[in-house]
Amino acid sequence: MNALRSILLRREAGIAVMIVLFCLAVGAFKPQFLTLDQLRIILLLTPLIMIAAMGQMMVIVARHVDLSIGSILGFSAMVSGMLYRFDIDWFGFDVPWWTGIPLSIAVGAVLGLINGLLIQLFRLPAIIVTLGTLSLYRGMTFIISNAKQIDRQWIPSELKGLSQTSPILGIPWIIFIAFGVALLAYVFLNHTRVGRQIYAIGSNPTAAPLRGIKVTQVTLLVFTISGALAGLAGILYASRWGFVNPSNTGSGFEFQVIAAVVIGGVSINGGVGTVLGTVLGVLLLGCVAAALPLLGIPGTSQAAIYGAVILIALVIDRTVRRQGIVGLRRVRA
Amino acid sequence: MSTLETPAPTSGHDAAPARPRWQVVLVRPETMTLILLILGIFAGGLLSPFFLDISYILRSFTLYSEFAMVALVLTMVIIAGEIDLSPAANMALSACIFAWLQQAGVPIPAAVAVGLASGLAMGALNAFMVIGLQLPSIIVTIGTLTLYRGLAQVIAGDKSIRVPEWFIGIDKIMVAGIPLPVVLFVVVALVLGIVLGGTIFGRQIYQVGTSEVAARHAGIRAARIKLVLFLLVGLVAATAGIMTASRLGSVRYDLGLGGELQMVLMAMLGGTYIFGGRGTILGTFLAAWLLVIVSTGMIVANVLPAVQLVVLGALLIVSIIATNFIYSRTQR
Amino acid sequence: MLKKTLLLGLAAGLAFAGAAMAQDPVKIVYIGKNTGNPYFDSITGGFEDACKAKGCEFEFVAPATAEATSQIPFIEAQIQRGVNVIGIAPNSPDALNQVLDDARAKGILVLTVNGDLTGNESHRDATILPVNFDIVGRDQVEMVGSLIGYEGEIAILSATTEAPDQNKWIVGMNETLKTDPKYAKMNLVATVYGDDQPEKSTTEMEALLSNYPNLKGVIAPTTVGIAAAAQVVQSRGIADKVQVTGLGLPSEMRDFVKDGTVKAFQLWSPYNEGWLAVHFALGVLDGSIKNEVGSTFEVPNLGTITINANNSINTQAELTTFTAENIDDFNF
Amino acid sequence: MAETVPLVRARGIGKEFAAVDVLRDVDLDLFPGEIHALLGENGAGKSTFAKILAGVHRPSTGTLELNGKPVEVTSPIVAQKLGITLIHQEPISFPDLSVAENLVLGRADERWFSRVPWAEMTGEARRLMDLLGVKIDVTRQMRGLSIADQQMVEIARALASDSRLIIMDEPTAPLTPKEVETLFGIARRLRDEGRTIIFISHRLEEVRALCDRVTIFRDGNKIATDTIGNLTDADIIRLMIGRPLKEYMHKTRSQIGEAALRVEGLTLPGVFNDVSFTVRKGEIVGLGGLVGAGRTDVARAIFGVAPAASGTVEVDGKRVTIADPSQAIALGLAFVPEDRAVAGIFRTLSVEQNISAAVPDQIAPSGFIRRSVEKLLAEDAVRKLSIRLASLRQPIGELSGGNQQKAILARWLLTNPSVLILDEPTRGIDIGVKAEFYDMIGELAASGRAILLISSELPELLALCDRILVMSEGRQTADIPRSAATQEAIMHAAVPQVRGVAA
Repeated sequence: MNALRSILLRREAGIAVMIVLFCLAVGAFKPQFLTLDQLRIILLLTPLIMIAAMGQMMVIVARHVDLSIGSILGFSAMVSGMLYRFDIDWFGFDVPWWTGIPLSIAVGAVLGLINGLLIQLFRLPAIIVTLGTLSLYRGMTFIISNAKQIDRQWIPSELKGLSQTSPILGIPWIIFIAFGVALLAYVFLNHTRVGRQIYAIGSNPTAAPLRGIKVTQVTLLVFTISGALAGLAGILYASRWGFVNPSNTGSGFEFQVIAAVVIGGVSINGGVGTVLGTVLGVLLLGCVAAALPLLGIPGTSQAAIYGAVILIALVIDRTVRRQGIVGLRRVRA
Repeated sequence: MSTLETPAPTSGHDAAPARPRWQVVLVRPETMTLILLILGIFAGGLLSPFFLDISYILRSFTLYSEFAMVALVLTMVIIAGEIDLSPAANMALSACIFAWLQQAGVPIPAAVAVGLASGLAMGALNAFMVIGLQLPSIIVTIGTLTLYRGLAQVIAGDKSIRVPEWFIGIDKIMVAGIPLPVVLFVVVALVLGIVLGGTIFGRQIYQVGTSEVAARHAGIRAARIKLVLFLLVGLVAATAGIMTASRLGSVRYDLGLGGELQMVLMAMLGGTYIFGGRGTILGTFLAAWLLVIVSTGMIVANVLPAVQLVVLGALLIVSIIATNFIYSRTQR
Repeated sequence: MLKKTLLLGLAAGLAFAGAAMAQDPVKIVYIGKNTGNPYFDSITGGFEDACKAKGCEFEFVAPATAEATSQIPFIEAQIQRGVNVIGIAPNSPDALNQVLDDARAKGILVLTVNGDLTGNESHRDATILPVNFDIVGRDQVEMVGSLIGYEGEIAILSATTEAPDQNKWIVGMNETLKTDPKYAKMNLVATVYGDDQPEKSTTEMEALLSNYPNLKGVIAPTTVGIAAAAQVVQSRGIADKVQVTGLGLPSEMRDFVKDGTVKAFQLWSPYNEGWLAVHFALGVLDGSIKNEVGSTFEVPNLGTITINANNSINTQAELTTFTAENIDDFNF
Repeated sequence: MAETVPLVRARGIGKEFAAVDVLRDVDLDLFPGEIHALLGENGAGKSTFAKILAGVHRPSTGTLELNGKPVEVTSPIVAQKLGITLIHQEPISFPDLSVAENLVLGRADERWFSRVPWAEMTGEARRLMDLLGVKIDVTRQMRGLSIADQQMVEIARALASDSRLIIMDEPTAPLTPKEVETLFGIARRLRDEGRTIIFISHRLEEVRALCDRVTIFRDGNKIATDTIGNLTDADIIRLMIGRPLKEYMHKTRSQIGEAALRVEGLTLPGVFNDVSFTVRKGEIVGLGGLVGAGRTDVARAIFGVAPAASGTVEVDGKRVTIADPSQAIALGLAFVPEDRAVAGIFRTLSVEQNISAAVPDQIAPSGFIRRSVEKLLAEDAVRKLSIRLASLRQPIGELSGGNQQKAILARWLLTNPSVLILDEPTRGIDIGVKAEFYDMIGELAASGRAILLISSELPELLALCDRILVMSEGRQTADIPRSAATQEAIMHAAVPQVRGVAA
């Protein structure tokens, strides 16, 4: 009885209930929303957001925020795309198609690390630093690509295949990758020491160094992971959409990801948030995105709905926790 | 700090020596802004022979004058220890409401009034979430920025709404050879400069931003001050939105898209301290000109717009690092 | 010291500019919708080659984003640079009116290239479009009809609800379907909008397939839309059931055509738009071409060109159709 | 004991904070297998010394040796590696993590990517809790745990990390007698195992019951170290206070008039309960009690910072509702808060601005600030309170603590208050300036103002106050007239009655 109650009281249960109610409501108007086919559509909408949301979640749990992930996604996808485009001949050795994956992850990690270094070395607020690097990285994407798009024809078909071919059950690889990342994030956050230290830092930043936690290093790690995951999302963007555009790729992505994370019950006050909640938040967002065109709601209302959902999630977070206020000023310590 | 002085044998020092007057006046972020501004003018002149033309610079400034006006108020919000990322979206929504109403036949003055009122209402929503619900303003206004622009899109769709011919062209009205939006910006800067520097309201903004707890204990109504500031940002943003409508002759939901970065950049470049309590209208005033000089200098030299993105992003980061450094050195 | 160097440099720059102005070749600038848009690479190629052949100066500039107002500072800058011809692919049919008027008042020839100021034609001198847009709708219907055997449900996946060219074509499609008995058995079930974003276009396409299980054909008269639609069809493996066609770039569609996902699609030569624009502009400037409705002129490789109503000029009479046979002949 | 090598040898340890010396030239040896008490008034330097040992603060001067080897305790991590654990006065915890995690987090042997052994961790946490004899579900979140339970977790953590030197900074304050007893039992056992324990407490009885040796601090200096048996209570108190009480007496006896502030049944559930008292004009009423007894909360409630849920407040005989400090100020109340750095000063703003902060109407009757008026007011205040500064324009953060506090007092005097609430007004202030404050407080009362003085320093209360109220655990436990006031009487009322002293 108590166990059941404690499960029901968790944030994740609330989101799950919201997803079910939402799907049933949409299904009442459009029965085809409740089909397996639709599930496939929803799942295919979410992998990039889910992967980046895992990184963003860690950042927010550590009481920071990363607004630059959309630009990191764009930049690392562009670097990999250029690798394919010019198909550099390494002494007669063909560049295998998968090279872009580790390359993109590494590039993303470096950009994330730069964010972390700026934040930690100069004691700056993450929000402003990443607002700056959002612009900076996007500009760099234009510069390295000479403002040219990487067309579909350059992207290796094996890479594009990740979003289409399936190892099992007709579910494309990309979805397995996304859930694999979520699983790794779960293990990392719940079963490694440093994972728990991230929660500790977010939970009480002033106490963390007193307890021997290397706040600087852990924060750098968190931003590096966030960047690396944005990089992974970048190469998967190329896989999913078959092109990399210096202007469109990843633009506005950060808002979707932050929305998903906040809806998933990750507290902006730090220290609170679960992988399960974030996954559910991503799925809820995916359901909404898939349902709008089905219901014939014009795409122009989508942004307003996202905005409203973020605000409502904030208010819920506030009412659930009713704890101290951590504004910008508290983070400064 | 004062370790160089001989340690007093029994009691501590009563006070550190005062800084020399020239230091107080010169070693401050605004000086950095001014120097950058002068360098920017020279660099612009070097980049392109077409740059050094005062009427061109003034005309270019009209393109940024709406953002610059809002940035002045935003400066006060940041000094008070909060932030508002939603005014650019607010500009779009209030302009859309205004344009939509006048298109539906509402007389222009009434439509303007409703547009301004909607700006106030948006400021009030921000204020409610931040002050009433005690949520961090940075996240709240990221949410409202998405919401406001989304609502603008709901109202206007993807189409642009025309405004009547006679309403068009605020930037073509010249006051002593200077475009009206620039004049308005200067006037707003003067007024806000006086308010921030000379009135008790301005003084209390600094005090709230320095320490809200201490301000409350001193009987300063921090919540009320922040409410006024959020409302003021809303009102000025709506004004800026309607000014933009007059300049462009039409309104679309993407009006002022990305303007929040420019506004924050102006405040930061002007030496406003991101954690509150420090900053001046003069700094933001200079920074607005700096930004216009840098942007138009690059555009007129046909520099790749990507370079501009890089320069803007780098400027933002460098300016907060420099500001923090100057403050940490000069004020203990 | 630094200042002195700067001043010297400044003086040198001004002197250089003065010298350069003495005997100017014609300066042409083309302002694209945004940077990083592959479509414009091709147009720019036409401009460049023509300018090389005719001995004029050409530059391509574009803002980083395609929002309505982002081109304004670029137009201002070109006016300031004193260019002779501005070619522009407008991001907004009306937000640019004022600044384009300024340009024309300075004697600059303003051409819209690949997109027009629909409803505001008086604010430009002429427009250069690839084909007569009135025929696009008809041709597209014929194309999808031929693919599905002139029978069954079809849908349109467009860009944004208010894209003027798109809407003109959609009107054309609707009229053709209604009036021409050849298409009587074809039933247009839906028109949806993917906002030229791959994600949104994809969800709209998926929703079309869910909502209309008997769908036979989809017309996507937008490069982003057709690629997204093709990809949905490809990943579902239903290329034999649903025919995707529309307007697309060979470079983006090559794979889909080769694997049979898309049998045929159409477009025109963006390159010729640039090529034509330069020849037309130089002719108008030296007086050899009269910019009047009905007058004609010769352009190398394109033959005789006529100026149509509204000072509209087309580079080709019919759309080019791309299929598996000919797609490798095109390099854009 | 003297022939063994000391575990810790401290030589010439000193510490300076913001231009104030809080610790000077302390030499101390701590031996294995002893429980060593640090005694002293608040601000005497004992906590600072403990924090230096634990790596929280770096000493400004002096050296430390551990087992005869010189060491630099540069951070809490280093301290932990060296086997030194500090149990903080106010428990430090990670509220979103489980109790078990809080116990093991930050152990020196942690590797980043090593697995978290949840099962072992929980098992060990349970074992430690059993050892302490407390019932806490170790898998629950820290958030919502009572202070006493959090304290127990802290103690358990020190035990878990197997430290050679355990510093307990007033650990017993929130514990029940049973818990205190358990703690002492454990402490003795740890001592018998050869560990060293530093025990900081105000309670002489506890020190006597537990400790082997005692070191007494006063005003940042080490005064004496001796075996506990060699000192009587009177000796210890004399060493702690260091000077005859008479020195504090305020000279001017004032005329006590009618009631200026009357509080009736003030209650804020969970914080304080049914508090009633009256402060008359010209009267200094002390409010004593242990830290956390609810004294500051009562003051904050009266002043409207965090209003009470029920109860009435009368000012000058009129019943008033105060929901915001600005209303309190309008009614003639003034409040010098306890936490000067956070709630008092505007650190980066000028001294002038800090002084004039509460009187906007005086310096800007029209809304525009009259700089000349402001300057005059500030100069006047600086002269009257003899605030020592370099310039009125310098940031107040550059002033010493005592002068900052004077500026805050000056701020309130400008409002010409009829009721002054002073919360620990002399905390962290040099001794010389303290005396000036006592004189000022006396003069203020003499000029007919009602003063409510909250203080943890018993001599201060005894010397200054006409009456002393005492609070304990949120309730008012005593109202002692000056004639009957003694340290013992105050302490008796301040310590919760149900609690005995562990033997």
